[in-house]
Amino acid sequence: MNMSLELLLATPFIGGLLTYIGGKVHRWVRNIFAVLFSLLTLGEMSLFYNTTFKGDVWGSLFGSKLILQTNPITWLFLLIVTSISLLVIVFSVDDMKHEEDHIVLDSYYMQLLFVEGAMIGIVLAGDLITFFMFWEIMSWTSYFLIVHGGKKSMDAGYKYIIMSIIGAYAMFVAIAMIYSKAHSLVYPDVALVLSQSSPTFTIWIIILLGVGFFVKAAVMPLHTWLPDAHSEAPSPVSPLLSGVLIKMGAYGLFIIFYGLMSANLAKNIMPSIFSTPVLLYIVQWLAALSIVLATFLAIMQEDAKRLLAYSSISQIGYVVLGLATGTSLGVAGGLFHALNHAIFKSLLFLAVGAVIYRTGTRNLSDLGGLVKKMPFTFVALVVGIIALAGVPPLNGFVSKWMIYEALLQKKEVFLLIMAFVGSTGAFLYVYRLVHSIFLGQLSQKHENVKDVPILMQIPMWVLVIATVIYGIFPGLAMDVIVKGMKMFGFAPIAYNLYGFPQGSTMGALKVINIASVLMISFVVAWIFFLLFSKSRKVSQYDNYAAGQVVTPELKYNYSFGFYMSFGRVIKPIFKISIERIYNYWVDAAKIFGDYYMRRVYTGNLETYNSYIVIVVTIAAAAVLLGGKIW
Amino acid sequence: MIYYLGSFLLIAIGLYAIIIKKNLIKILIGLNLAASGVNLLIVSIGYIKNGTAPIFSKIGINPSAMVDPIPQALTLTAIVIDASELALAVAFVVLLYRHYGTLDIKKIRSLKW
Amino acid sequence: MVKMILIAIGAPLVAFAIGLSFMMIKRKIVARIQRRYGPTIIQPIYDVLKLLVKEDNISHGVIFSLGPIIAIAGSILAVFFIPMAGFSMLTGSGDLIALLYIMAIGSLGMALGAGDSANPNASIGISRALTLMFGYDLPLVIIVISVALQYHTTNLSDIVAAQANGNWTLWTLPLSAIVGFVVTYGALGEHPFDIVTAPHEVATGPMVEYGGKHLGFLMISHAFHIYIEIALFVDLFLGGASNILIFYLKMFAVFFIMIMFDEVLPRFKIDDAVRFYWKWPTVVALISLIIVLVK
Amino acid sequence: MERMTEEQVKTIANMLRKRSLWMIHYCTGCGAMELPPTMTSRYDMERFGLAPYVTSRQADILLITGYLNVKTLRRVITVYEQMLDPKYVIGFGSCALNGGVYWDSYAVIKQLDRYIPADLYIAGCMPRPEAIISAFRHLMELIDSGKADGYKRYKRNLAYYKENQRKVLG
Amino acid sequence: MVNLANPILLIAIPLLFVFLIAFSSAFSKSIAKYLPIFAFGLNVVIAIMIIPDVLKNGLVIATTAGFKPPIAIDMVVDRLSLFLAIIASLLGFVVSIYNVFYIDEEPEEKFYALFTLLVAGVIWMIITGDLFNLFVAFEVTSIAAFGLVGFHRDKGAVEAGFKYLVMGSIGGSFLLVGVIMLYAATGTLNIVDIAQKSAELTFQQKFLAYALIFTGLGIEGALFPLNAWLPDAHPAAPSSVSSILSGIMTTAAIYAIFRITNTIFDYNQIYFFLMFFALLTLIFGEVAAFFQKDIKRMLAYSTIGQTGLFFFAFTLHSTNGLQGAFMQIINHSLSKSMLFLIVGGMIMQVGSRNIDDFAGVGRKMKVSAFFLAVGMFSLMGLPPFFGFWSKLKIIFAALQQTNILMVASVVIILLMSVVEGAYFFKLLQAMFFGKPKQDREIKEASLGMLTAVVVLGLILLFVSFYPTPIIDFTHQAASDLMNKNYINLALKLGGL
Repeated sequence: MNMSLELLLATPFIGGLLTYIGGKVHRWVRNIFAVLFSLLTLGEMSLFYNTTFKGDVWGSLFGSKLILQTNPITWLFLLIVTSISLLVIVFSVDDMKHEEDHIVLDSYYMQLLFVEGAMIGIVLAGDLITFFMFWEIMSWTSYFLIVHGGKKSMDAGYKYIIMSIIGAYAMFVAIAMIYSKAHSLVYPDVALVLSQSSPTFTIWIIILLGVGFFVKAAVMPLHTWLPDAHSEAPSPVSPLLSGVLIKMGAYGLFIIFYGLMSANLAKNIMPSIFSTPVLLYIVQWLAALSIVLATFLAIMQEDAKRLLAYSSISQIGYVVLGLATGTSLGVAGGLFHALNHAIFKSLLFLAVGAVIYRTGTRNLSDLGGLVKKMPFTFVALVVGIIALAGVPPLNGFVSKWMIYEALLQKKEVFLLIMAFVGSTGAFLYVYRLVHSIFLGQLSQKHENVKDVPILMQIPMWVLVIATVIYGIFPGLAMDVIVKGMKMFGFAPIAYNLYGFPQGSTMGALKVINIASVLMISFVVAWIFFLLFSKSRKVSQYDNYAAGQVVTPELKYNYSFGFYMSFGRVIKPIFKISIERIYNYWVDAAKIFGDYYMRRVYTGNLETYNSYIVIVVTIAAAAVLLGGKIW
Repeated sequence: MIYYLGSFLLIAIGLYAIIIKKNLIKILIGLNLAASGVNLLIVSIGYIKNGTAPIFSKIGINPSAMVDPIPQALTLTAIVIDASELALAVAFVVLLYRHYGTLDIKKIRSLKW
Repeated sequence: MVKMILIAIGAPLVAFAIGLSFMMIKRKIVARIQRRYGPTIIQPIYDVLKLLVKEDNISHGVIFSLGPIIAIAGSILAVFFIPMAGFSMLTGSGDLIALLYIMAIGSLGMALGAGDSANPNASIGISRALTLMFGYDLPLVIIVISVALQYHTTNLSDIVAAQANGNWTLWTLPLSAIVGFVVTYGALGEHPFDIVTAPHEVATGPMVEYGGKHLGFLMISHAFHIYIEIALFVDLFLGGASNILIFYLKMFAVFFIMIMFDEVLPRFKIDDAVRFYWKWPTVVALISLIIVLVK
Repeated sequence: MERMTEEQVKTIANMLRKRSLWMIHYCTGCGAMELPPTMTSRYDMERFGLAPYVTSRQADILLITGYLNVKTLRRVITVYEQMLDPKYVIGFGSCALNGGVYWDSYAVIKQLDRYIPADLYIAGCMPRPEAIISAFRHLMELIDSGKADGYKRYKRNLAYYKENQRKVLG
Repeated sequence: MVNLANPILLIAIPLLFVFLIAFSSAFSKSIAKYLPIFAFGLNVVIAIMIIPDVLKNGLVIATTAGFKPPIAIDMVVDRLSLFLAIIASLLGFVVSIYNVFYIDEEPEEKFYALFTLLVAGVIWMIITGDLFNLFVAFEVTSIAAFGLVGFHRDKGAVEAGFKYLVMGSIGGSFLLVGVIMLYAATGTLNIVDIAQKSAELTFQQKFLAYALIFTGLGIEGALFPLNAWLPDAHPAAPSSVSSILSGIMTTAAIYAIFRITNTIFDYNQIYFFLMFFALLTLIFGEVAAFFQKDIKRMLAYSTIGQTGLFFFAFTLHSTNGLQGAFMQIINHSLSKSMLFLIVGGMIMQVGSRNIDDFAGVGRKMKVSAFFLAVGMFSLMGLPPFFGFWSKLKIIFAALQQTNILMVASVVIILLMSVVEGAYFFKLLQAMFFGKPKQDREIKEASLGMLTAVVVLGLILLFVSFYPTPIIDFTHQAASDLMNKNYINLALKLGGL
């Protein structure tokens, strides 16, 4: 059993290599290998349900042990990683068929498995070096997944990798600082050292590590890579990025907040606001700002994947907001939302990917009316958006409910208001998505569109079912979460299979009631509806246009600038663009580097010679002055 | 002492030529002047006033009155190196003139930044 | 058990009846304000039934037909959440927070259906409806939070119970109550927030392609909607009621005052409506919230 | 639940229809000028359950208010066909009856009945509100007795109407 | 039986082959091609044979001409110089193979002679235990390098060669003056001996010499601002030569600074002073590299940056820092030489050095591009490549001294790593995902050139995935240097 953690970690990497080699044989060998190995990983992962290993040494470096560990929380994240990866790989088989270049596809599957492996490594890591190593591997392997040709994707990938590197190096400094103090980077040792070191040191560590995680989790001031990267990545990669990769940032935050420095410790070294340590409170505010601003941005998008990307920023805001509350309910809500967001956002990205696969465009105003052509995809997307908007009885609601209750209990009302507003805003953009793609007028070029092949449907169905199940039976996930959180010193929260009884919260939740009543009333209304005379189906061109005859040539559809009037309301907010600020500074740095730094190499030999003489003179002068110059 | 002064003067003149002069040939002259200065310096380190050649040809020569032989050996080596360098440099100058049609160092700066 | 089932069947019917009665009253009162005689009091019933028995119905697709059904289903679900004269079915199933979302199910369902009609007027109408919803949701959330904090629970029945003996939230948190009153206008799409269905601009907006039984269903769901919004206001601020008559009277009072204002107001442009909601009601609600926090 | 005969259902339905007549607010000509007084406080047609509605899907009555020129005819036909059964048409004023002052105009439809089935005509140029209300009352009676069957006629004689429409519209 | 594990052979064999090459051209031109391979093949074998001795004693001393040091010139090999010598020989060997397929310009035999001389000079510089010998080796290397830089004899090559020559000569003169001053003060040229005798010297006596030696070596070692020749010379030279120049020659000069500083001028304050040089070198190198359009020039600037990085690690003056520096040297030598070799092959195919023309090359030259990516990742310090371990070590070492200066330096280093990542990823992106220009048919590089690349690449991958021996070895080497085992052992083993 002890070896199996390493096996679990190694499986995707070995699988990736084998897949690549298999691609040389035949494309089906490659596809089957890819699916098999991700399935194998999922299987191995499922063995660890409810198990805990506290340290499985797999090597050592510079006198620090490298450790793999697992507990229910890591299991939760492993579940996200492995299951979504599997579904993505299954989805890719058909979706990536159009790519002619074999080697590109071979390496595509290899990279997919590598990213999966790297993320497993991050989650399993029991020390910071392992963590950081796999973190970096994840960054650059996912970079190759994002970039796939074309100017835009190259720019997006470039931005992604540069920001990832910056974030990673911020973590690096923190890790090195810890190492210089502790000489060991195993989590318990680090926690011990942090508990004994000065507050300033600890705060610096949190800030530096936090920057790294914020970049990956795309929390607001560091989010600018995400919309580009997620929208430009190939459609099967976007769910992996959005559903899983940014969750690694959330996992990292969880680890530093509650693994490396327990909440009590944080309270001791920092002043508290609303019984939250001030740093966590700031994190909460950043998360809340992410929620609101990203929601506003998502509302104004014209590109389906970009819209979803911004909504990812907003949803990850909920995860971080929940994680940073510090109460059992909030943290559990955050973790649960991480799982839920992985499920429904992957579902949405896959559905949009399916649409792109059939129509070749992701511009919302070019689409419309596809519900008649792609009903299955429509159902998947609708389930996804309902979950995303947090409407009961699907899973997004439960986790949001938990976060709201936690915030309400702590009386952090302003954050709660922002979270709520973001959620209402979600109605706007999710409706925009489903309306512009599936509802409205079917354009003539999409007359012959069919629903996607079965291999692409299967992942969507799995996710739809998961969305419903986790929505109605939140207890399934809470089993894992509560058990895991007990290890991190959280008080257990009362829950049952269907929700939360009154007592631990200010209210109570029983999703099955909502679901069943909704179902019953729906059926009753439907039967009532059927009692009356049957409706006759009319074509979309037989439509009210004040008596005007609608012809197919006329684009009789309202899709571009759907929320233009709302845009006028929030225009003042967009005058400040974080990206523009970054660009300004980068440009300034570039100009400085270009005109003031590299121009020392003038190409003029005399200048070069005088440099030499100057150095000699200064050095000699320094020596003759008795070394007083320094 | 005069040797030291002379050698440093030579080096200084050489460096001056290297830094200030525009003509490639003058720069080379400067280089060589500096090298000569260095050689003079080396030799003068081993120099002893009224010293003898460091050869034990005859018995009864006071070793302490001998000129230190090592600097001389060093000088020889250095001279060889300088000479080869100069030869190479002159070859470069010829080629440069062919390519650029000028010997002005200010104009030979196609590689920069 | 029998009682449970009776309630389950009865509550929506009662809610519908109340909502419909308000629709009737409204038309009459409006007519009187405009110095008209007005239709017969049961005119809305005629309208709904006439629509339901139309011989011919058109549909633009399954989703188009499902829209009104989801609207009604969502409304019925919401009815169960709101304590009606002392009893409520779904206490402890999510409470206020869930209710805020459940209230949106109906409009989302209708939005889906309207979107499927492939009519730009409908799309514009929905765009406005959702924008307006976003607008009034901010003050609504704030007042809901204030009330929840005031009584330290999100359970609506508990909130109602805490207001017993005339200790209404209206007296303790008058600012919130005012905001809640203003929010109800938006939630019901009354003047001045009726730009969503503005007939002369977007041809009744989302309902543009709906006729016959679909439209009848939408009218039914509107009746529910009126009930839900006003009942929520009554439960939150007027202490609910222990018997149905008092409940009805309280609701009637609220509704009556609403119509009185309603009919003399012009119409907001949609962005102005949002700006309005995010300005004064939000500020006032925040003040009220801070008062609760400080208390 | 007792089974009602089809006849009974029809009777009840007609009774309901009569009490709730929604007219489409579609003004083809100058006759529409007389509708505002009819609607507003002085005559208040809401008394009879009559209300103006916007779209063709919602309305029961189509008013051809005044002259109907060829261009408008196309729209009128679309609107009429989009309306849900049962639906009624009222010709409004002398222009709708026989062309009125435009009797020799090449661009005006002289006989509405050839293109869409009118249930009722109101004479006058223009008809006064009293006349309009009287016409509505009359239509209600027709509906009640099941005689307002323009929509059925249209279905039955679709070929005839289409032929006529095609001749004018080309 | 002659003991073959003699460090002198490391120099003697290549020097012998230089003559052989020069003469062989009289008979057959094609022999000259293959002679360097034999030379450095032998060298590698000998270097490997020395390993056990060095591991056993920590130091191997070889003397010439039958005298004992300090009178005689001696070659001193400890762990540090051994591994540098191995790398140098190895690179010489691999690049020689590459040369056979790469060089197609007359006069070939002269090229091979100079090339062999260059590597021989580098090895000489690494293993010599005598200051004047160091100067001679320095000059031998320089002259060979001047010639090789100008080898193409086109406009850029000549200009670069001339500039390099002038600056190199000045550097040589300064070095010589410095050496002579030390000699004048101590009367000996043996490094260990000087270290012994310099204890009683005054500060000025000692460090005036040091300033001159440092400047001289710094010119060759590409320390800012003495490195202006480098970005001209590396691109102008044939790629195989750039590979040696960048991979081991600058490193050898830096090694000399390490050695002299650590052995003779071991003052704490001096490291402080050097650190500024290191950081400036790092900053200016990386920043300038970011703006380059010429791929080789970019790599050349990147070399400056990397030099700054490991020189910084050296100036930390701790075992960990030194270990990091040595690891980074290994990383840099292997990766950067490999990069230059690959880029050389690519330039042959593309026909241009402009980065924009490299768009889409990665899809055509798959093996080359793969190893290019590996090398770049290693240089950037991305795991699981070797550069990650070395960067990890350097940062850990830097932050062991927790003062604000160190944190600032670490921030600078990491910022510059970001810049490095920026330009490397820009290139990689263009190469793998850019739209290729259609005007030229691009094929994979020839098999022989690939062999060289693959050998280096596999070595790099091997040390990446199995870094433990290197880590242990460098740790030993670093602690040797820190504990002055060089002097102690040399005294013990009769190095004097």
